[in-house]
Amino acid sequence: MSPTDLAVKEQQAAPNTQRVVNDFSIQIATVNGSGSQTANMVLLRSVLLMGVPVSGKNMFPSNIAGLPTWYTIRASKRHYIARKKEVDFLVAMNPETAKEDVLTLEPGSAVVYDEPLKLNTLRNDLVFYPVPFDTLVKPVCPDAKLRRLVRNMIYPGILAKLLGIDPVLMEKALAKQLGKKAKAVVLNAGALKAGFEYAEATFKKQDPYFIEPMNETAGKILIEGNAAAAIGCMMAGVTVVAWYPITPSSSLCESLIGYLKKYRIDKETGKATFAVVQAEDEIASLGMVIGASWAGARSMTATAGPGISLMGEFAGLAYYAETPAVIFDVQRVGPSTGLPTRTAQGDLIQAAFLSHGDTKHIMLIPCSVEESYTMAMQAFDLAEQFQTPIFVMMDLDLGMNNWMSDAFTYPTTPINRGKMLTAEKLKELGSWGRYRDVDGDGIPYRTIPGDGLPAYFTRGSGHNDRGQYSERPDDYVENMDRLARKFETAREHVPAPVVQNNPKAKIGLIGFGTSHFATEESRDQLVEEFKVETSYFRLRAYPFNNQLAAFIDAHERIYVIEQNRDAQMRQLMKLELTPEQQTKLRSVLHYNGLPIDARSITDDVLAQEGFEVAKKTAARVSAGTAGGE
Amino acid sequence: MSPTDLAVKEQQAAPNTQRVVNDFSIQIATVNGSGSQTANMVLLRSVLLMGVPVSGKNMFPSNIAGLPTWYTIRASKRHYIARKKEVDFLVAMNPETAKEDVLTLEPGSAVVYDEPLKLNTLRNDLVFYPVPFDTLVKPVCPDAKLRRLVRNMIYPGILAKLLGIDPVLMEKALAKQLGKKAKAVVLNAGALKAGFEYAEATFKKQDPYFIEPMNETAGKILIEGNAAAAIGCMMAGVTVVAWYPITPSSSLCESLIGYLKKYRIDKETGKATFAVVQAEDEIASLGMVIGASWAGARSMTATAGPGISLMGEFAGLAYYAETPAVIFDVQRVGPSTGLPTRTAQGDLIQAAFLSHGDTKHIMLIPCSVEESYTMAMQAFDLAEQFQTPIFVMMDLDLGMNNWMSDAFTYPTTPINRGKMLTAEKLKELGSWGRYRDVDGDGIPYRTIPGDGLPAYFTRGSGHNDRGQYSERPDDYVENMDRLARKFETAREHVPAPVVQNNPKAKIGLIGFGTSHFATEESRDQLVEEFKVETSYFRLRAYPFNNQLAAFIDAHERIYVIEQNRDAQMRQLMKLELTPEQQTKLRSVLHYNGLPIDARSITDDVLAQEGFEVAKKTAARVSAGTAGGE
Amino acid sequence: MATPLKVNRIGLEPQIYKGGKTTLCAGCGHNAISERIIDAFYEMGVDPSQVVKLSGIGCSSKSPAYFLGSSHGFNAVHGRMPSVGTGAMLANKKLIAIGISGDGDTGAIGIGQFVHLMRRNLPIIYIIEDNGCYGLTKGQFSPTADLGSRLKTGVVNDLPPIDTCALAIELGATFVGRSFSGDKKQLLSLLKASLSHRGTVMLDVISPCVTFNDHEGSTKSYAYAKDHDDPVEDITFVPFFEDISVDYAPGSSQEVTMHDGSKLLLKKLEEDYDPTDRINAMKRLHETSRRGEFATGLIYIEPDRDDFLTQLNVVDEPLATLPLSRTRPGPEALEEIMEGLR
Amino acid sequence: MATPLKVNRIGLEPQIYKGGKTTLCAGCGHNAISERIIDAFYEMGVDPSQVVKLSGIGCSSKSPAYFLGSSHGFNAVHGRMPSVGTGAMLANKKLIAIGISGDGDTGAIGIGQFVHLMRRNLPIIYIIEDNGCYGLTKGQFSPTADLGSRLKTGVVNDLPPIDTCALAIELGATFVGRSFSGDKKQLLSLLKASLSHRGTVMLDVISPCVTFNDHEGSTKSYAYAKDHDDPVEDITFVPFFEDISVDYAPGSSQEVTMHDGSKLLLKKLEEDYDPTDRINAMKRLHETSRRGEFATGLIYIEPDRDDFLTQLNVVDEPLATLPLSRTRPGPEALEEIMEGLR
Ligand SMILES: Cc1ncc(C[n+]2csc(CCOP(=O)(O)OP(=O)(O)O)c2C)c(N)n1
Ligand SMILES: Cc1ncc(C[n+]2csc(CCOP(=O)(O)OP(=O)(O)O)c2C)c(N)n1
Ligand code: SF4
Ligand code: SF4
Ligand SMILES: [Mg+2]
Ligand SMILES: [Mg+2]
Repeated sequence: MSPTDLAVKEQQAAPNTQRVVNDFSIQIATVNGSGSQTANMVLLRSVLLMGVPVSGKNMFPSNIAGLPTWYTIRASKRHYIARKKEVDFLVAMNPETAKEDVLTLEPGSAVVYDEPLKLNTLRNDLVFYPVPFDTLVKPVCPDAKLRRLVRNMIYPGILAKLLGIDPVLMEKALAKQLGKKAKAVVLNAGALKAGFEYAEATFKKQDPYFIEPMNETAGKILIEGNAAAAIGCMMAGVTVVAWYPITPSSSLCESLIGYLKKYRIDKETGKATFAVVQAEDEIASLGMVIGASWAGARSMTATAGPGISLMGEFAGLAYYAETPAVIFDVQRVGPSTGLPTRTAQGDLIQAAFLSHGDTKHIMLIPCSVEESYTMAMQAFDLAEQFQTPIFVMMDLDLGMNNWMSDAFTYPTTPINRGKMLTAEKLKELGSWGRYRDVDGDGIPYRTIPGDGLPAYFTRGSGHNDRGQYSERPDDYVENMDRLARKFETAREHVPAPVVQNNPKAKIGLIGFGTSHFATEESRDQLVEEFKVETSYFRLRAYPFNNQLAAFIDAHERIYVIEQNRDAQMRQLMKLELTPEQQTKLRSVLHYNGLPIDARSITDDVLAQEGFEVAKKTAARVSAGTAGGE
Repeated sequence: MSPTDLAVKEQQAAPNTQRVVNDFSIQIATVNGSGSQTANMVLLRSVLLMGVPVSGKNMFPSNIAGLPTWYTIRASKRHYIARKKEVDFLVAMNPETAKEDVLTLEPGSAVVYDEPLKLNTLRNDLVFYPVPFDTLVKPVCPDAKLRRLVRNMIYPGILAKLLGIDPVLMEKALAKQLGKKAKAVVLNAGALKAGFEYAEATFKKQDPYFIEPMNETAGKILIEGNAAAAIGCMMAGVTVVAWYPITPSSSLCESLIGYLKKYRIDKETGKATFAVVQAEDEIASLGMVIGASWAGARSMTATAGPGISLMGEFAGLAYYAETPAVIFDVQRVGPSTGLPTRTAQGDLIQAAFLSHGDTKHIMLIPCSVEESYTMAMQAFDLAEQFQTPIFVMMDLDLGMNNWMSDAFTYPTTPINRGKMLTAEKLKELGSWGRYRDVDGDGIPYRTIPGDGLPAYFTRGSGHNDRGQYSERPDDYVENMDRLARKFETAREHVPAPVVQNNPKAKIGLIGFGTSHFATEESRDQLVEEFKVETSYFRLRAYPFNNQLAAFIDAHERIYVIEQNRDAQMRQLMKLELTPEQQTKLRSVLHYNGLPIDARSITDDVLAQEGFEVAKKTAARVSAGTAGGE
Repeated sequence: MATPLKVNRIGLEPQIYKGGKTTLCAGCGHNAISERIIDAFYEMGVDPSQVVKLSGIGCSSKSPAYFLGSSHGFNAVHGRMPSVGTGAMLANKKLIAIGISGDGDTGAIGIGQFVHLMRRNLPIIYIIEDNGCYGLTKGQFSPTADLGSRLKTGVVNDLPPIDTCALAIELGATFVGRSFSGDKKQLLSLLKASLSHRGTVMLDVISPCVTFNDHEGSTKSYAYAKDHDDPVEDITFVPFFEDISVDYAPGSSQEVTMHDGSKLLLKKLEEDYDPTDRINAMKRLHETSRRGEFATGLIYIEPDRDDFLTQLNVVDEPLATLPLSRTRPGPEALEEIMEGLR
Repeated sequence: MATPLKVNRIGLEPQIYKGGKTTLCAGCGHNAISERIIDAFYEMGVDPSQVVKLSGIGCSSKSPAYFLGSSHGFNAVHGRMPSVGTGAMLANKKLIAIGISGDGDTGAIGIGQFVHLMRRNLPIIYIIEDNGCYGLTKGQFSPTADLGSRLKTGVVNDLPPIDTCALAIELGATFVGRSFSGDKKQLLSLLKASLSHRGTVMLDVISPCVTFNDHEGSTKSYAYAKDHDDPVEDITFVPFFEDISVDYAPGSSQEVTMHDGSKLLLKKLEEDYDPTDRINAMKRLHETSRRGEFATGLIYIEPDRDDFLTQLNVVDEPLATLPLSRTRPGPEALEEIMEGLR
């Protein structure tokens, strides 16, 4: 079956006569800095409150105001929360992009637009709903200065009516969004109402899209991955945070600051059980984290690719001097400054081998907001257990988009501070050497300044197992071999993969991070539309454990799904797999800066499986052409 | 045949009765900062002047004065210039290490030592020559302040007599070494003479080691790789140099400065045709190189691992904005500060993938001083042809040790400045886009400021083929795919490997950089001592070209010889080879900070070939135990 | 100031000096500075093909795309523009370099390169578009934020600000000024004078961020800047190609002759001020900031110290385009070197 | 200065304050500084188990291995000691931090972190062992090399030096001094006073490199330092635990009371000098260096500005060892957050 057939099929499946319920995507095209963000969040949450699984993706430019932004809201009764490539319902508010936005729509889609744009003249295979926003906003918002912002709260009202979203729930969503700002609530509620009533009075429903109440979202939360990770850091007992602002990681530290101020101030003294420093740059950030960890604090920083590239020297010091450090890399599109507001998984190799000499690092790779929360906690434990930097590899899609999730559960275990020397242990050991491997796992015992236990001299230069300066070849080799041993030990301690073995499957998919949700959806497409059965192996950390080899052995062909150009994870695998295993590896690569979607994976896999579908590149470029996609 | 047998055999091969001519190594153990460097150079050059192939290796500490240093001089009628592990003739001047130095000698070795050290009591299977240096130096050097230095010029005199080096040639070597410093020449000549005469009067030759005249070094030069590279840079027409001092790369820029001041000052004006800046750090160094290259200069920097780790962000900018840059990485032992005065090949992976995002770099890997010279020139051409950074991967052994070599030949070709747009070309193209691939090789045309041709805006952020800012997915993907194409083009333009296919060989050795000379010697050992035939593939650049696969296919087992822990080059190969090819790969790793030697390779290969020899680790640690080795 | 004529002294129209459409916020101080730069280069008749525009990363650093569209530009990485600019000038000493940075780009990650740029007296016009915050990353405090300045979020800055002018003077910059994006006349005079100076020009221009730092309580807002601007003198710049003679009552003003023969006429205001006196320049800066004000105008000038390229004694032609005949020594040179190694 | 007794006020012997055998050149100024540090910590009775020694890379940065052998030390990477030291102090505010750097480590690669350390007034004693060159890499000029200073190779420095003291004062350090490794008395007094100061102490100590920069023509040689040292006052330090009362003729001296109650008695020399006057401190530094001399002694002090940890308002106990009960909020907190997200 070819994708053209497929396209046709889809279309027939949704002729304007037949209702499409809780399974479509809405795209709102606006200008950034126009306050549309609030309107979009209200729309998003109102769908959630309707009990319908929902997700939102923000495609915004790398400037502060005045450039095109697209926000996509996807309602999915089947709980698909990955990006959906096709837009079913467009809200066109931005004159600059309106034309291209409309022209790239699938036939049968619906368009709410700002009347003066006259978009209805562009095509006749779409449903158009023109709205005179400027006229509507005047009575609602007497204060002309505020209109620009309030204006955008009209379209949620319009959509509430057209899609059948309960206006009461939408007002509830609005209240939630604006919190205490009473005046703002009144103003915007007015705008919602105006929109709703205008639609009621003016439009006859012609499109097939409906939101109908479900009971699928009880207790669910909406949260960005960065905020989720921040909560994890706080629960891990982080005490020292050093950071330097950079998109898309800034909001991780900024939300952390918010939580810490709220929950980590000593009642009695009013003093902080944490220290957060906005450092002068990323080099200083990591330096502070290393100094703090060395002195016994649980310490972290968060950055993006450019920051990682600056941290090379310090990362090598932490590896070799064996100080803990937690580093969040919220990945964006590189190389260099690249596309700062687009998503990618392109820093894997750089992080894994960050710094010169024989340096290697541990990476954790959360796929969801929930894992952002749990892995943040694990990262601090692992950093202290292994006395080495832990890189938590998130990405912009995960970190800055709003994800629906179950509420997070409170940690049931205490934290693990690793091998801290104690007076008892010292007595038991008799003598202590900072870099001595007494347990055979490559992990030595450490002391911290002020603990009254034996002090040692920490250095990035050659040292023996007592931490003394040494240029002796034997000391160097023994220490390096121990470090390699320590890295081996890590394999079985990092988060294990999540494996879904499908006995009927010849094909195995390997995904990680935010590719997860698109992958799950793609698996459904593959089996439902093409009877292609797949197993699924979700990687959660580097170095890999032995389950990877087992999974590959159990399948004929393996597709490694990544959001980068160079198949970086597959390359890391090649370094460890047997040749037989490697022959099975194929790549599904998506790297245009937009979150990966199920259809792109499906098409790519099908093409490589020999199904008659358009070339991969074609697919990629098509994913490309609409800047507004 | 086991290495123990072997050891025995060697010993028998050299019983005290039988002369060992022009095939042994001398180790001089002194304290750094004691002027022994001059004495060692005089000894080294005098052997060269005897017509005997020779090489010298300096094992020095990472401080300025007062710590143990070992200098090894190897005479080899068979032109072996790699390090020889075993010491045949020891000159023990350093009380601190004398004992261990003597205890680690093979039976039958000879020892010249400072009488007060009474080393002769330590063993009875060595030949001892005690020398009262302090008594000898007094008459020679009335000025007490100078004695500490002059004292060391006595041992070359002693050795001249004991080994049969023509004292006249040694004086010639001295003159060469001290150049115009007449007073110093007289003083030191006196010391040489005193040593020679003392030995003549005192010692009866008991050891088997002799230097006899040969005619193997006519026209040969002695030079450090850093100086050789510097000459290459000057001949390449380098115009802007920005650097920051770091061992072992400093002497590259420092000798370059010397050459430029001598040969690149305009006769008429007395002004410089170059600019050299000692920058504030490595980040600034590369920034200046990028700015200069962007503006059309041939620009370079030189550094070591820690500097490379700091250059990550700028390296990514140069890759993505496509500015030329030549970066010499004179590798030392990492991670972190590591062993700054020891050698390694440990920065390969870091350099190949330096920076976040999908960044890749070209590496050139010279094995000799001659290639340091030629590849320096190639680096500038390639940097401009491919408009990308070129990393020249040298190491401390190559850069800072003195190597015997044929004289360098003058470049026969003009320089290649790559695709610089010209008025004609512009007319021919009609329109020009800075990042447009008009030739299908992924390489665009560039203009430079001030050339009067169309200007463009250079940026590390997303851009289309005209260099305009773009966040469009399609622009991004097209540009990234072109960059990948450009990298593919590079494969056939970087220096090709040097291959010695041996039809009788089932085994292939792959070596690169300074492992070359030890590898060649090991091949002789393998065939002569064990009848093990080998072919040899010497890598000279990354990315690899198709000859690599061909070589591997032609052999049953491949040994990749590297001076790092993690088999970094083998890992880079794995990324490109077919699984079948990979199954053939094995590693020979040497990473104790000392230059790799033939015997270590031979033993390691034999062990893996199933010969009955000591375990690899054992071998490694043995290479390790003698700090003085 | 003479309002732009149809064409300038080298026969180019104003249009040529314009750049791409700005993507900065409406009302951003940075846009006003871009306009002044366009005016200055037009009025001074600078050949755009010989200009290089450099910047780091930030809203401010985006602005070189919005002026002098026919000149080469390099939007480098965050805080590292000084090194890239240095390289460019080493490659081609004939170029006229203008670098645009922000207070974060310069004061935070870039302070190291800034320090060393100032020391070298490289011929470059270095402009800090100073809004006391990180605009592009949504308004966090930068190191030039004043003690006690307040963010919209209520957070108060409790670290002392870096006074980039005092720093530049301390480190050896030879032309140091401060201005305000809203002061057209003063800023334009300083910019035109900059084009006549041979050496490092450092201009700190208060340039309010209307989106994140223009509120009550900010000390980098338009309102605050207007009220606390304390000019050290009244500047009139007379380019070498115009012979207007301005005369003041004797003693009431000071005349400084620039590298290219242009003149700066500095009319004294209430307090006497001599911008060639380094120590007092620092003193004035400190005293003014103590009062919570900021001194503007030409703070310090040393018209004739050798610039970096003169110190390096490089040939007069651009190194970038020297023929091989001048950059590759002959065979005899190589032979001489080889002989020395035998 | 009282010569060391058998044990100090906390009952420890001098031996405990010693370090490993130096691997620096015989006669290196750095060794003399290490000795003064040993004396100061012994005499002040500082508990070595609460001290952290920090450094970057360089001969100078090696020296922490040669004093206070029973304290933790961290020889970090080149030029980045300030950030590592900041982290350590954030983790445990009870620690006493002493950082050793070189003029290259601080002035070149490390100037950025230096600038920001000074701004924060972190409690740390930051010492620059200043020899005007890169000793460990064999003597290249550093950014503190004076104009016209000559290397053994004959190369002359033509860049203006960075005056780290002026810079530190400009940036907000609260205790800034300069001394000479050869001036035992002055250096020891400054070091002991440093231990009584709460905030950033920046001491630039001229420390000749006998191997690469102690020759005629160097302005950082022993000879030059001896001849051009210009003390701003005569210092007597009286620790809080000794109640010696020194009295001078009224007006002939100034008394400064330190954070811990110790006293600094500053006897005036020919010229009046008030180390609490920031602007004049800068002025004095500039004037002295203009004369080719360098002012030594306590250049500037601000005894009671809040230090960084106070500003951050962290709890009194070390953050490093807070129990989980105080660093992990309870389930109700998480539930509250979750509710907010529904
Ligand atoms: C290495 C690196 N770190 C962080 C960032 C994120 N970043 C972009 S602009 C900016 C600060 C800009 O502030 P400023 O220089 O004052 O410019 P403004 O936007 O205020 O004009 C930061 C931190 C980056 N691009 N690169
Ligand atoms: C990133 C990095 N660059 C360069 C070096 C080489 N290096 C070691 S010490 C040093 C300079 C030391 O000078 P200074 O700080 O003045 O110390 P001194 O030896 O003079 O006491 C340099 C450049 C390094 N270790 N790391
Ligand atoms: S955010 Fe601030 S600095 Fe950036 S463009 Fe807008 S107003 Fe200007
Ligand atoms: S080289 Fe100079 S700085 Fe280094 S130890 Fe020797 S004398 Fe001291
Ligand atoms: Mg700013
Ligand atoms: Mg120094």
